[in-house]
Amino acid sequence: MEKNLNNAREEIIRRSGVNPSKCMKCGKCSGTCPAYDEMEYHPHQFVYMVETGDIEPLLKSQSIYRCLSCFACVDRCPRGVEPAKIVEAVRLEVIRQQGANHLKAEGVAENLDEEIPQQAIVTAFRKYTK
Amino acid sequence: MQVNEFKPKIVAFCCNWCSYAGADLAGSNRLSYPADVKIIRVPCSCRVNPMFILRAFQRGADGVIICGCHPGDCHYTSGNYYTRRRMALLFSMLDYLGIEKDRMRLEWVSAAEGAKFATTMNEFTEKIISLGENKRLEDLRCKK
Amino acid sequence: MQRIGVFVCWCGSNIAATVDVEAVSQALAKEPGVVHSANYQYMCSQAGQDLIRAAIKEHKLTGIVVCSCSPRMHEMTFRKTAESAGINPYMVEIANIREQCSWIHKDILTGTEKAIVLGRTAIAKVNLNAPLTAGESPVTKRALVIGGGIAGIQTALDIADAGFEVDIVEKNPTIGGKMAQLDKTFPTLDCAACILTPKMVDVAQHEKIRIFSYSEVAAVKGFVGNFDVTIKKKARYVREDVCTGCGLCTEKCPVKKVPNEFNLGMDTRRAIYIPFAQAVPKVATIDADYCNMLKNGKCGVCSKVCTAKAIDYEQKDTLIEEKYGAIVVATGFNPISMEKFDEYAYSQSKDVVTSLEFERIMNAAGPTQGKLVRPSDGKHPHTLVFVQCVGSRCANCAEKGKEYCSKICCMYTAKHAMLTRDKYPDTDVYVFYIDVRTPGKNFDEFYRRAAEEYGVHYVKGMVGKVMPEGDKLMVRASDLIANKQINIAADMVILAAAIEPDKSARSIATMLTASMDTNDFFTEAHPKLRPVESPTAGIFLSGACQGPKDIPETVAQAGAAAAKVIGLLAKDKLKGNPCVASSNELMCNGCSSCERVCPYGAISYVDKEFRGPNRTVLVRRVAQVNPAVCQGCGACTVACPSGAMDLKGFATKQIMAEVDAICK
Amino acid sequence: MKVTYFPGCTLKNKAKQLDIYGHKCAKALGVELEEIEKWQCCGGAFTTSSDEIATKLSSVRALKEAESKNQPLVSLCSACHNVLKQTNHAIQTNETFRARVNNYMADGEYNGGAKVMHYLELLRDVIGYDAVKEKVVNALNGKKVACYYGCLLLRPSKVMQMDDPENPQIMENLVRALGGEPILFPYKNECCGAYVSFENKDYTAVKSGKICNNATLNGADIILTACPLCKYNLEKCGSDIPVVYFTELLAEAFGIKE
Repeated sequence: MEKNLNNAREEIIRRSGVNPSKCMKCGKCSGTCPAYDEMEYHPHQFVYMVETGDIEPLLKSQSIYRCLSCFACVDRCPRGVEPAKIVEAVRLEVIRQQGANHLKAEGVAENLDEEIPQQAIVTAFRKYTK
Repeated sequence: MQVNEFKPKIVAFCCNWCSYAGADLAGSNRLSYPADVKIIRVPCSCRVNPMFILRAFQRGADGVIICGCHPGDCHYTSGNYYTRRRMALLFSMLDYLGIEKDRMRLEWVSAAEGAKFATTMNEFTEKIISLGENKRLEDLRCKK
Repeated sequence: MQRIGVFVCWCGSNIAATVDVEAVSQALAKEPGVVHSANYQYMCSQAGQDLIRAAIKEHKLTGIVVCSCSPRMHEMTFRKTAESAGINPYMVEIANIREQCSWIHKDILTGTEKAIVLGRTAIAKVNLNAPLTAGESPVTKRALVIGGGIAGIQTALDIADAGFEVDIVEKNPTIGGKMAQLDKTFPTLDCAACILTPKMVDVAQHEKIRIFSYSEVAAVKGFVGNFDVTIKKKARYVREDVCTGCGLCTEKCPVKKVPNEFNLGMDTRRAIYIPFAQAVPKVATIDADYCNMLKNGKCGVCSKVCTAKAIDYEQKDTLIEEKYGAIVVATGFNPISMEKFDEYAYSQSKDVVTSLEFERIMNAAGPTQGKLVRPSDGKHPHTLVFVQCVGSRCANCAEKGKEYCSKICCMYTAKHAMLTRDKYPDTDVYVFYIDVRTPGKNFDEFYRRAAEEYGVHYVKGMVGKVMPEGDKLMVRASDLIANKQINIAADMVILAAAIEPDKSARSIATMLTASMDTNDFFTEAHPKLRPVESPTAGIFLSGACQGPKDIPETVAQAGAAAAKVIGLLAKDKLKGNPCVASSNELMCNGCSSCERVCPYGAISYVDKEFRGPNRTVLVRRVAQVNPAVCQGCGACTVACPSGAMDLKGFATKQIMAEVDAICK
Repeated sequence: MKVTYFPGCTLKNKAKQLDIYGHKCAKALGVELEEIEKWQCCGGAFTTSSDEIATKLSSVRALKEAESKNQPLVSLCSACHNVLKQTNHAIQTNETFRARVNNYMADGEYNGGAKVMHYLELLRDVIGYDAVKEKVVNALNGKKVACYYGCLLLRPSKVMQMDDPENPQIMENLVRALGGEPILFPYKNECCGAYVSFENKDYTAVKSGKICNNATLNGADIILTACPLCKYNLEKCGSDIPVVYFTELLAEAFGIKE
């Protein structure tokens, strides 16, 4: 198990292209994140927990579906760490597992209303399913 | 027994401010290294012309080592950076000249690193002994 | 052919125990050029030196090899010995048979063998030695200080007090620099003006100091001890020698809406102005960009009201030529532009200010007479948010900020927060920090006082965004200790902007051939041991032009730079190091390779006439080394493709001979 | 002049006004939007992961077509523009990605030669706001407009390079050219809640609510946007401030709005 999680850490770092040790722990990402209140783990924690290899709680957390991919943290980080890319890499680690899609096709109909743009549906699927 | 008696000729270029002082410190601390290493004092490692190194090989040296101040510590602010770049180029040429790359080495030794100087010289000499005698570039006309 | 004497030292048993000194001296006696070889117990002793002197006389020696301890130990000693016996001191070479032989080898056979090789090598070199004489150059006993802030002021005063003449060149109409704009100074909270203005007056009244205000350095030529500097004195359209500084013109001038740079544009001044009450020199200056008379010839009010008849609309820029022995750079710093940091809404709200602007707001002589009010509506702010590290420690964003720590922000922010709470106890003050860095005497105590006694809320975390909403500034930030995102409805936000070297520094560095780092800070000759000297001889560094500094550090460095200058100016003549590069003009092809690698700017090119075939004259561009500036590193000798450049004392031939001797 | 045009799926369905007026206004300005014949959905989001290849191929095909016609690739939808631009940037800067993508390209390689341009950039940089101003017949008469950019047009700013990511002015200057008055709007680059509205509308209503609230507080009459999803979220948050596409406002000023 431990070995797998270690693999997960390397995989997340490789996939995201982010070097978490560049983080100087200033917290600007979390100070700017619009989804902060809805997240159990916040952007700076994602970076720190990946850096220290504490991946499991992230994989189990709903936080990975709350990130809006707004890239405010990526743009404002003074050290160029790009936390949003870490969040996305963790999410992919989860949804790429067998049967782990966050959105199921059967559930789509109930979420639709008259005006919802197609863009919302395709983006949600791209973000939440493999 | 014959093999053991191989006494390599090793030329060491040391900059006056860091590495030569480092070599002195090794001596003051009685840290021994092979007598095969002979030091030439230069003001700065950037005074070492690649030509000197080739000349040494041509005249039968088995190894050449250049020691300078650590990057950023050069007495002349940037001399060792020049050395680093020049030697990188020379390294890439040695194979072409028929000299094993390992016969040449560039090392940063500060005035406080007597121990490092001695270990470096021990290692380097061992390396050269394992490579054996250098024959490739010797000008045969110089031999009697 | 040289007549070489070899002297092998026993150094008591230090050498003699592992080296057969007798065998060495006998072996070396057979080397080419050697006419005398001897050994003695202690060569460095008086008796040993006498032995050398006697041998020089007796055998008419021209060169000497001493096989002894490290040249770093006694090279100087033996050079002096040789000189006293009438031969050139640079005809002496040392073979290091102690540190690099007897002390590291245990076997007497090995030691002796190696000592012979080392001696042979030194002999090979001496055979090619040539007498060298250190060049001498006179020293102009006057110093130039570029920049009239606290760094320049302190340096100038210290040099002048030692009895040397000093000129200060200041680009603004007054000296005083950034410190004149400050309110209080940490950690003692004494008022900046109270401690600075007396120094400014001292400068003005010092008989050895001249101030060129509203002036710039236009050109620098020459070298250590002998700089020729051209100073451009910009037209201020007021005769400095006549103006009494009464200030009447600055009250009557009809152009009222000129942004006042001294208050960072937060209020206005007239087109003719004196920057502030204690300005030195206290002389009016006309801003040509705004003056109606200079723009279209319609006005002349200042000229009419001036009883001293000091106004001169016809004044032109003038160039002054002056000679100096030393130059001190004290060009200082500026806060960076906040334009690219609009997540903090600096350009969207007047109530978002930089710390320097806040300094002016808190200053009794500032735009609000020292009353803390919001720039937007003049109301008293209740909630203030200080943001640290705006643009400092900013990697990967070179277009925005700076990678280094600006050093002074933690302390001045603590000061601002403390003063705010002290004067206005009804305020809530938040400081957002990444780290609080307070390494200085009484610094951490000061910061802790701000937090503990004055109730400043220090929050570990960064502000992410500031959003003006109605008359509030909504501040969103993270509190990393509480692991919370917090939102504060603030009345004012104060940004601790990173500092950068003054923009003028780069062109000055180019003129001086002084080196700079990638951030445009001047580099020091040695980061630890020569912190106030530039690698270029005769150029010294004072204050924040070398790196971020607070006032105590600046003053200390200014004094240190002055001491170095005094040490230089106290000499009548400068004796150079004779081991310098020199170029063989007949071989030089004028390629500039050497010029590019020289860290000291010692190489220049001249067009020189050479005799060609058939009585023709050829003009060729050739390198010339200034021996007073060259430090003898030898970088150029290797860069030279034609082999024209060589280093005296370490010539290519000499080193080749050493190589050959070792490989024999 | 002709440009290659990538409409995207929403513009053919729920965001028809954005598309229709985009065409009309371009025509009025002498530009023809040449729609890619067989365009495919851009996917709505650019996955930053380095090992995502297949999901980006539709964008690469569109880019390749624009390159072959030697025209800029223009889109109106913020999401399409973002995906196209990021894909193009990845092709240009990431060799591994480029090689892996080209393994899938049956009819020839694509190496990043296309220029991706948003309609707003076309107006600002190619046509010019002076030319836009000339076509105005119904000036907006000082209408107070909150220009809302959201995230996709601006970030990541190192790739998008449209404008200052923290205080962009490209829409503001357009509004000025049309005779309107852009308001101070610090929420202009705050996220509306994006695709999360698909499964959690309460959450996005809070995000969008703050944006509408700030626009109203700062005196805006309308909010201007380029993104169908932003428009949807802002309209669903419970605020009654009108949200319109910038092409609608353009058409209104040009007097060609129906």
